[in-house]
Amino acid sequence: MAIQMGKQGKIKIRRIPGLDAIEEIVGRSVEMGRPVFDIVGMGVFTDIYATQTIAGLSILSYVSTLCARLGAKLYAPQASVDVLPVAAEIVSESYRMEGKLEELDVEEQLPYLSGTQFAWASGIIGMAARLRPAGNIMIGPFWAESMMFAETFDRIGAMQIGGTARMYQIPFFAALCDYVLIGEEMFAAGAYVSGDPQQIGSIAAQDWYKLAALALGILGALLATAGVTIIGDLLIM
Amino acid sequence: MVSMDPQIWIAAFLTLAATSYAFRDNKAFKFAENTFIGVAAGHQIVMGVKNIRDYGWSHLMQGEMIYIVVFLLGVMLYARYHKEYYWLYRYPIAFLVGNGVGISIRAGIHSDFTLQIAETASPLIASTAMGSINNIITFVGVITALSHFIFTYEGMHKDTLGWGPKIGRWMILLALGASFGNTVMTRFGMYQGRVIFLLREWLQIIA
Amino acid sequence: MSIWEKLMSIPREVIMALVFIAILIPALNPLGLPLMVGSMSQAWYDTVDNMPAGSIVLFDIGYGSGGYPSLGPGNIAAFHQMFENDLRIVMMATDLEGSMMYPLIMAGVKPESNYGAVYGEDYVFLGYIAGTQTAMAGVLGDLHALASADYQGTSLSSLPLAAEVGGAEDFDIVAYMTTAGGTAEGWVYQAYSQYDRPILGGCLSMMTTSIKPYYDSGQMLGLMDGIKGAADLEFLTGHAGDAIISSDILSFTQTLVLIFILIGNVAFWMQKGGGK
Amino acid sequence: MDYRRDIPLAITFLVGIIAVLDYYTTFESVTNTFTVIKNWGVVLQAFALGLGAVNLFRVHGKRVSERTREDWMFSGWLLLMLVLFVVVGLGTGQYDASTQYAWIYNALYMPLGATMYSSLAFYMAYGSYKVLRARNFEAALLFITAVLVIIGNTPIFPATFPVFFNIREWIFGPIVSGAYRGIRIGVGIGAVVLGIKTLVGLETGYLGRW
Repeated sequence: MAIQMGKQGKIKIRRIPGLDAIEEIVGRSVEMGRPVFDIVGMGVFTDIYATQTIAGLSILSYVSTLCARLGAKLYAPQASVDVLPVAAEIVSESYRMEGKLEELDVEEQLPYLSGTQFAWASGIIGMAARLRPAGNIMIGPFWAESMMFAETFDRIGAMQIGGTARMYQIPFFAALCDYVLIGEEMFAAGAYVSGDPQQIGSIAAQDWYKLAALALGILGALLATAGVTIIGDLLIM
Repeated sequence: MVSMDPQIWIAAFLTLAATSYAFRDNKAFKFAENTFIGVAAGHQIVMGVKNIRDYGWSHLMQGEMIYIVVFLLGVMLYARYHKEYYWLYRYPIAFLVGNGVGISIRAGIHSDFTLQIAETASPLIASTAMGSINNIITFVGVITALSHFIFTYEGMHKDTLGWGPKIGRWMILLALGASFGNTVMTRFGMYQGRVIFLLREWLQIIA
Repeated sequence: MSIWEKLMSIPREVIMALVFIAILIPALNPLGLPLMVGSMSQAWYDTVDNMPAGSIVLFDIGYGSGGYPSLGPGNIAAFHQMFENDLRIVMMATDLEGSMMYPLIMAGVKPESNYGAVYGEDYVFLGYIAGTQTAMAGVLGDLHALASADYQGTSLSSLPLAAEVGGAEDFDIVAYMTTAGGTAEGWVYQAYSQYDRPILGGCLSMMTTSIKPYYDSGQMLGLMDGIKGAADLEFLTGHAGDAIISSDILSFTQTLVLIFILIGNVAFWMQKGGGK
Repeated sequence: MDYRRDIPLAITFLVGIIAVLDYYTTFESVTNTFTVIKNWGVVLQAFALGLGAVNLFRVHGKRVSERTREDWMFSGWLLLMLVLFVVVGLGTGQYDASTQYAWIYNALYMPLGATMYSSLAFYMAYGSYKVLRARNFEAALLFITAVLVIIGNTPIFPATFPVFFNIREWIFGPIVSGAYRGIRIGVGIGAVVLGIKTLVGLETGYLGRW
């Protein structure tokens, strides 16, 4: 039902602050004449983190459009053989839409590094040390390598945005990046950028549940404080 | 007196090789990582075959012929790599996803939603003053953190109501700090086990 | 280069070497510091202590080599307490390597010699069952419809404890130790939400914050918070083991981390604040 | 009706609905059907365990046959280790319960599994030194609780100043419980909405490429 409303454009997602930070990063890298990295993580389409990879790819299309328009050099190293063709197609589409397709060299800018975690991590660290990017955007599913990336890019002086919904890695991005998309903010950013009614619709559906949770929580607590625990008992039943 | 057991020596070498990545990526680490990937995949096959025998083949032996269908679906998983008939692997995957999703969301609504709200809907004033303060802070934490994740309701982010998501982001960041602190302990708590192995089993210089 | 810049750029190898030394010193001569027991560990201990003798526990060894250094000692301490209280334990593994952890844990507990426990009567091990939540629902739903033998192939009907257990209603409590978030949530969904069984959970301390909402809402009666919780339980059960040794190592290494954080921040602010 | 797409989606829907009905209703027929589905699910998951190895044989097998990359020997070694575990595991007929298998597991898999991730402790120390800074207000919030929890987790401090123990316990009380309950509700709802979309066929990423 929410997705129908999404299709009719009745739903608008509020501006996610993280997206302003992305524009700032791309702008900064154009001024400094240094490249921008956009890493969507090691996820694949068939694992339970598929939605995080999809949100990361929506952000990749937004970032590649900005890079094409402002003339920043984008690098998006890949770790999964199924995600690579999709990412290459997204980036090429953005550059084509901006009429800059000839500036894009998919082979060099979207290299496949490795499917294994630590080989992937050292591949990225090697690339970053060599290319010395001014900005780094990491939105997607990340594991223990998140700490290594954030530390390496900070040492190079890159401005960083981190965004993941994997609960155990959020603290690293929050501690080590200049801006962090916490958990679901990443899905909202992906939906906002992609404009896909289905994604927007499901964000709206989730919001209705949360609003219900807020209302019941507040009402329940106030009533319970006054001794009436009807709401709590109903929910436990 | 250093251990003479070859098993301990192999394990000690691999422990040091796997640690070397922290200093710099090197050949010994590449050797350790590739060993790890191969061994893990081999173990998956051994446990997979054992499970197929214990929970599939045993039923067939007891005459439950319906299990032939399961074995067929199982083999179809490997059609994924076939040029033309790769779509066959979608039947078993569809079964697994339907089972996996159904089994988790049915209880998720209860454990992650209704019970969590029921806990929030509990009295704020407790017997002790400190208890009341803690209840209020917890209550504010839940409500503001939740409001931070409301994306489509514009009003939530305007003027007075706007304080909700802002405070929510602060509370979340405070909680993330606690998680960061605990992760430091996790990593050290795990690596110390390897040092004790090196000192006790390998070099045998501690009890 | 100002003093602050020097302080901010200590080479990586020096830091790593200092950390290694900070682990070696306490490992070579432990300090034996007093331990302050956390409330969640105390709750685990009290829950098991109050269970009547002969109660049946379903215990999931939901971790492997990656979790053994910090969850192994906690698992050993938990089994010591359960066998001491004459509880009967049906063990299973939802982690692929769980069945390889079983012999290491049993070597640490030695139930036969320490508590006169008999395999088949006091404890049984079903081995690894694939599918995580599917395996949980399978065992809790109808054990004998799923499995017919234990991990060494002995038929369940010949093991009195296994024959006695049919499904969730026969288990007085469900306990697990895991490194996987999916397993920790899985048991709350399948054991508490579906069959209303009380739960005790042990996880890595990095997971504690995200599992705690289940403890707060009463869906879990006890939570072992990684190596710290293991040390608490070793202390409470009086069976000192590797976890207590680790607390001395944690004292040294984490003090070093705090010093690094201090240096990093002081140098950062002094350099930024005009120390240039 | 495209049998390549609609039948799999129908299977997902049917199996998912039976799982949900098994939870909310107590009809004998539903429970029995779902017991069969669960038991089949275990066997199917066991079959899926081999997919990883097939993928490795394809990727690393090609590298060994082509020998173009200078690290092809590592790929050869990887496949050799894989075959070693399969041969020893299946050869004895006792699978993981045999002493030979336990020997190679404790010699190879155990040290690597236990060290690979825990060696991140070094990175943790270096990262805390280099990057954990109270650089702005938001980072300062996270910084305060991180430092207080680390102090609380370092046994030497609570042992000498018990106040640090109480601070840590208090942080894990209202601060963690409140925010993480909010996050847990959000994550829980996200999973449920995604689950419903998957069951009704709106989310089909799991079916892979067309």
